[in-house]
Amino acid sequence: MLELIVISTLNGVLFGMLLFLLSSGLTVIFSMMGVLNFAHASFYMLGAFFGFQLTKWIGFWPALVLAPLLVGAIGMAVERYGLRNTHKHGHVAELLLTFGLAFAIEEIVSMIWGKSPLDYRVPALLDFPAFTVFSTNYPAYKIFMLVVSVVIFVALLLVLKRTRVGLIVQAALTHPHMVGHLGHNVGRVFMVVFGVGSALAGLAGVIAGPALVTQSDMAASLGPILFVVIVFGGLGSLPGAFVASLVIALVQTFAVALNGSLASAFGPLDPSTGPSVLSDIWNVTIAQVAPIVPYLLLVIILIVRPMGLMGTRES
Amino acid sequence: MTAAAIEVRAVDKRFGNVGIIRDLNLSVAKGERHAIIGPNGAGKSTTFNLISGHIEPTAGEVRLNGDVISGLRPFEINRRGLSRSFQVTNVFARMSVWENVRCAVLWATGHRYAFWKNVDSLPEVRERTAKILDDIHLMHRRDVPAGLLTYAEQRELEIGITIASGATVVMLDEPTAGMSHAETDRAVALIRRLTEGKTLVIVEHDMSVVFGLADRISVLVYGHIIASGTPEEIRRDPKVKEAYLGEEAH
Amino acid sequence: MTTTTTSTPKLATDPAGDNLRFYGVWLAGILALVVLPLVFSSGGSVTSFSLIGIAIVFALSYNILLGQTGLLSFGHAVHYGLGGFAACHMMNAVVSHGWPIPLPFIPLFGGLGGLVFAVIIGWVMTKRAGTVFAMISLGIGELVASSSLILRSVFGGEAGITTDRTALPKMFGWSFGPQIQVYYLIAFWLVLSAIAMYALTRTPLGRISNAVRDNPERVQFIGYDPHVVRYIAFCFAGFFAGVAGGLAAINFEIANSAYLGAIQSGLVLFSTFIGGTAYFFGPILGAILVTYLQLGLTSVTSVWQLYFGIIFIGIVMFSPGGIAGLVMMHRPLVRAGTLGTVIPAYLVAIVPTLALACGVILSIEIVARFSGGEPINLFGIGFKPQSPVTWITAAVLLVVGGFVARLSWLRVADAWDRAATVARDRGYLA
Amino acid sequence: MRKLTLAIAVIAPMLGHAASAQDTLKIGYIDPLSGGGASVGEGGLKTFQYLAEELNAKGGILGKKVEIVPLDNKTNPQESLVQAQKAIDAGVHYITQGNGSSVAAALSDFVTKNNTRNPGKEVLYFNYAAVDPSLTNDKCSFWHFRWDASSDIKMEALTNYVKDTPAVKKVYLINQDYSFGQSVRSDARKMLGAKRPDIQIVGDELHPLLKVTDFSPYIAKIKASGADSVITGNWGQDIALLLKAAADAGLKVNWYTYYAGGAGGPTAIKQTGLDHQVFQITEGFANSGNKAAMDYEKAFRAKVGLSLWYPRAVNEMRMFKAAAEKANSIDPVKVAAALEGLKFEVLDGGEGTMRKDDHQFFQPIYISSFGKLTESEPYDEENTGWGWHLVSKVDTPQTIVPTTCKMARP
Repeated sequence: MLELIVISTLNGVLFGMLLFLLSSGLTVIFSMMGVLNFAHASFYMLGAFFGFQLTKWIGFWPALVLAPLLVGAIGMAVERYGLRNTHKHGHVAELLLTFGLAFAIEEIVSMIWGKSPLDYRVPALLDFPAFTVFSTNYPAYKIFMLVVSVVIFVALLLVLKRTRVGLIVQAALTHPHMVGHLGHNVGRVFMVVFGVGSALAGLAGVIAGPALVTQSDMAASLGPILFVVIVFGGLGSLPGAFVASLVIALVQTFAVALNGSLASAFGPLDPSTGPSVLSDIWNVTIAQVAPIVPYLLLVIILIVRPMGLMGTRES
Repeated sequence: MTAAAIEVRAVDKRFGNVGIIRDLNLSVAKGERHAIIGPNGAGKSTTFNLISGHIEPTAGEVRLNGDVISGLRPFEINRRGLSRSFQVTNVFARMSVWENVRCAVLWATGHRYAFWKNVDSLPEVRERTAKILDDIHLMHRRDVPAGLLTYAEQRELEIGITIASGATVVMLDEPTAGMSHAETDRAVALIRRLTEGKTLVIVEHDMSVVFGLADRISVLVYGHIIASGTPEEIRRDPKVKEAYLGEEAH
Repeated sequence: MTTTTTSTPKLATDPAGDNLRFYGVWLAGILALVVLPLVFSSGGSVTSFSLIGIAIVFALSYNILLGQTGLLSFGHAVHYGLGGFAACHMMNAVVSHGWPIPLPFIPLFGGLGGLVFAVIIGWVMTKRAGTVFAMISLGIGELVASSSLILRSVFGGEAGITTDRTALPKMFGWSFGPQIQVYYLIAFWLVLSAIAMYALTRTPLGRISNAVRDNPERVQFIGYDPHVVRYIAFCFAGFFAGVAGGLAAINFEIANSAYLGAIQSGLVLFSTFIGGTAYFFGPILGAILVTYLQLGLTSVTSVWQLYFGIIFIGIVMFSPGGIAGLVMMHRPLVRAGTLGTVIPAYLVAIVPTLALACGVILSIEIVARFSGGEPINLFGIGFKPQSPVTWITAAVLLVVGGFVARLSWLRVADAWDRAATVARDRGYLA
Repeated sequence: MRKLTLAIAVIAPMLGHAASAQDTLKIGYIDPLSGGGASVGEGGLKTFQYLAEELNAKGGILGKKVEIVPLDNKTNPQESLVQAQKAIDAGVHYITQGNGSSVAAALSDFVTKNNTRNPGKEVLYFNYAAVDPSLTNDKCSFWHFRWDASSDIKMEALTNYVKDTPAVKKVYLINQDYSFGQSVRSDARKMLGAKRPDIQIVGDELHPLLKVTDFSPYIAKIKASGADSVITGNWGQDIALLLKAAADAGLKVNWYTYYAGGAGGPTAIKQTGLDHQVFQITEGFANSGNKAAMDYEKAFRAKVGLSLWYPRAVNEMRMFKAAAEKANSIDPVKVAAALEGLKFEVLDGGEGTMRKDDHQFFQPIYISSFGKLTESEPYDEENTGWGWHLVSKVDTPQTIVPTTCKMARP
């Protein structure tokens, strides 16, 4: 049991940090621009595919730097030539633009790299078990992922607290309407923020690619969870996104690890009742419902506390 | 003795630690035209928001015709016969002028959320809407989307929407702001005519409007009413002179 | 949004002519529905028409939310799917209990399925509009879709619930086995639902929904609770989505979790938005186009999703009013009689634009088929994706077409301005 | 020109297809050609196109050219029905499909209804890969034929192998949470219990279908259970990720799988370095040792550039030809009658038979393991250098399972 708890915690924290890496970019973009970027997970996917391709050509470490930059550049282009022109039509139009973009990116990626999972490997340097807990190896690459996520998290906080752009972003987090009136080159700030947000997603893609699957549906499978994270944490709240990432990742990991069901807790139903909704619910294990738990959390929090866990604004 | 149309008693409003409104007391009698004046940032719009239910007071209470309305939602207050306009034009931009006014008529004529009636074949709604459009001189623009009206026209529409429900208490927030002299004169005449027999509360910067229109005036400075009285009394009040007229008399 | 109101502008027209035209359009539509399968009588067309009919009902129901009330939902398929399941269960129950309910009444139960869920979940969901509503709808959508796989006794797991439409009591001697009979059933419900939904826009509730869409804050100061307005609108949308789901269940004789899923929700959003949300007929155009593309494009290219994405992005960026918005933009010009001055500019612009479009298509297909290792494209003729000739053609079409298209569209804009000025002078344009 | 064809192709569905030419025999291939399942669907399509060419080179079926009509169903049952209807409207009388038991169930039901409602316009449905047992049991149809071994047949074969493998002592079951995964799980419990009551089932897991991105928590559970063998029906990314996570955690067990050989599977196994620890149950494989099959594999790989995932597709097409010739007709009703009970020498050697009771094909089943190859095993998979190695062959009689099918015949 202890073994399971330790391993699950490690796995949960790891997944949580990855989620945070993605949701931080999304949160900053949202608070600055009011745009929920549906294509954010697509940028993550682009990061993984660029990472794969560049690793093939120039090796993993240069790719780790270059791929996110590329993704960031694409993000900036999207902001400059897409979102900026759509802005006048309102947030719904902007949201729909990114929605269409997500569609297009997925298809472009599968056009170029195919639809099967790619052979994107962990770099040889990190391909060894870092330590062993309860006779289970913990791969070094996962530790590496953890470290990168934490470093980015700390760096992000420092940038936000200590630099001018950071101050503007901070201001945007709390007083979104003020920033526009302060005479900054709002356009350029938006572009940079969008670029940085995308680059963060790209970085997450590069490092998550070898550990998870690099496949053209990876964006679609992760996207909805990201929205859950940032809405759950509170739209526009970085600490909220951080907490929500960890909570959701841990809840999901632990849900998987548990075997319990109502049947195991209260004994099986009378078999004569036959199959019904009740028996479905009675016999389903926590592990089986693990994937819907985040959505359940989302709906509950929006009902109970519509501004999210640590949010200050409603929308 | 009948209750005052609006009675504000010891209302405080704080945002965080900042007190915007402090111990506000205001009484507007039925049928009275009451103007609230004061320097920028004195809390005039906040006062409007407090009375109309847009925001809730931190302390104190507001009464409408004797009933407590503080804590009620804006639409509940509206249904009790209080209607207000906005300082920033606040119309239904994508709908036509006709639709704008008609929407404001619907609740008062009892059609509420009806989804079984054809809105075009409700004679009393049509007549009332037409009358208001005539009153605000926008009949010739009835099919134009409200967002495409000129500024002055939008301000007139704003007044039209506000009075459309037939509310007995009408609150207008700077109805002539940004208008030319000619437009202002027209608007004042319009307001005078449309609020005949109703209680009117108006926030205004233009002193000629205020002193021409109001029966009574309250002066609001830093969230507190420093004086209340007839135009003549206000004109003579030394506190007002010092705080307000002294500096920016028109 | 440039062109706006849902009410018809009445400048300088006589009401009697308007009425005539109004009923004329509806009658023409109904007539078309009756005649279409007689003209295009092949099985394939009748199947396509049936699907389009279902998609139209679904898209119109979605527009009650998006276009009428301003609610962006990412989970509208939940009601569609639950309607489908309700209809399937009802059909099976009718058969097993021998109830005297013939098939044409089944979509009503589909609608009730969608409605019941909307009534239950709607009050909480519609508390807020905007992003919060969009996110809750996304969450609810995922939740219901995933739950449908767990609650097997109701949803039949991933295989779904099957049914047999011919087993129900007959009506007019129709067994509803042949597709053409199903088509007429769908057409009947399409007309019924379209009239009902159109009528809804002409009621006090419909108009207040528009007001809530435009300015929910102001609505509170004319006596309405925007929450209640959104809730009622949401329930109506749920009901008609359920009707569409019920029709789909009749058409396919199966309901499964795919009905409820994100893809279905995305499709209806696509259809409605591409068609145009500001006009009642917008979603109809969108549903026809999208269903049609879906049926047609998928057999032509494997990357149909990309074309969808591009069309969608194009509409969002260049014509947020959708196709209906584009069409209605010309209405004042037609009335002012100045459309003729714009047409030549359009005709000039259309050539390079088509060239550009071809360049885009060609480039996409080169990439799509090149990396796939396909030696030739599916249609044999013309371009080999690996040949430099193809690449050059694509590049030329893209660059030259793009450049000339840009110039010619600037000319169109000029011509437009002139025509619009005239129209304004004549009083047909505000 | 191409634009023109594109335009025509777009307009075509509206106009409907003219009746097809009399000299071609069209087979509608309904499988995912876009979206998530497309890589598998495209592999199948290439296989069938290769087989059609092969048949045509030898004069087709009864002198008619065989043409494969690709129809994209996006792995969606509803869409499959649209495509099937489209195919039928275009004059197709034979459809084949494989991916997704939910699609198969919908199609079988659809075809059955279509055939009762449109007598004289019958359609046959050849199933080459959907393995849900219910298709040949409670949901069986006269118009459906299955060439793949259903999941209970595979489990029968596997448990017959395990019966003689004493090293298997503690088994962990992990499967996808849907009807196929559940049938693997319940069959495994039932058959192991009957044949090897001494085996302990130390874990029985259902996980969400294609939604898990990190299997480490599951691996932790398997490890904690002390299992020596894992039986899984997982396919697609669910098997690749499962094995990846196992290798990361250093889990040493034997994996008995249904679909480790599917697209991406071999790559994942090679990546993890699980040399000859991953087993699969198939009706044939590249290094089966049968000369004819291995030659066939060589020609197939040279032409298509893929390994032959579906030896059963070869059986399907060849048996189709045999049945048509036996009936001397391509009328679906007659072909169906001819297929019933037809005995046939399968590609990898040995006799198979299409059981009349439920239209399930029975054939020899192989258990093979993936790893480094010997001299006599020339074929690797997905350029990994590793390939499948024969572990055991289970002959047809040992694969027979009972059926509950009560078939309604026309």
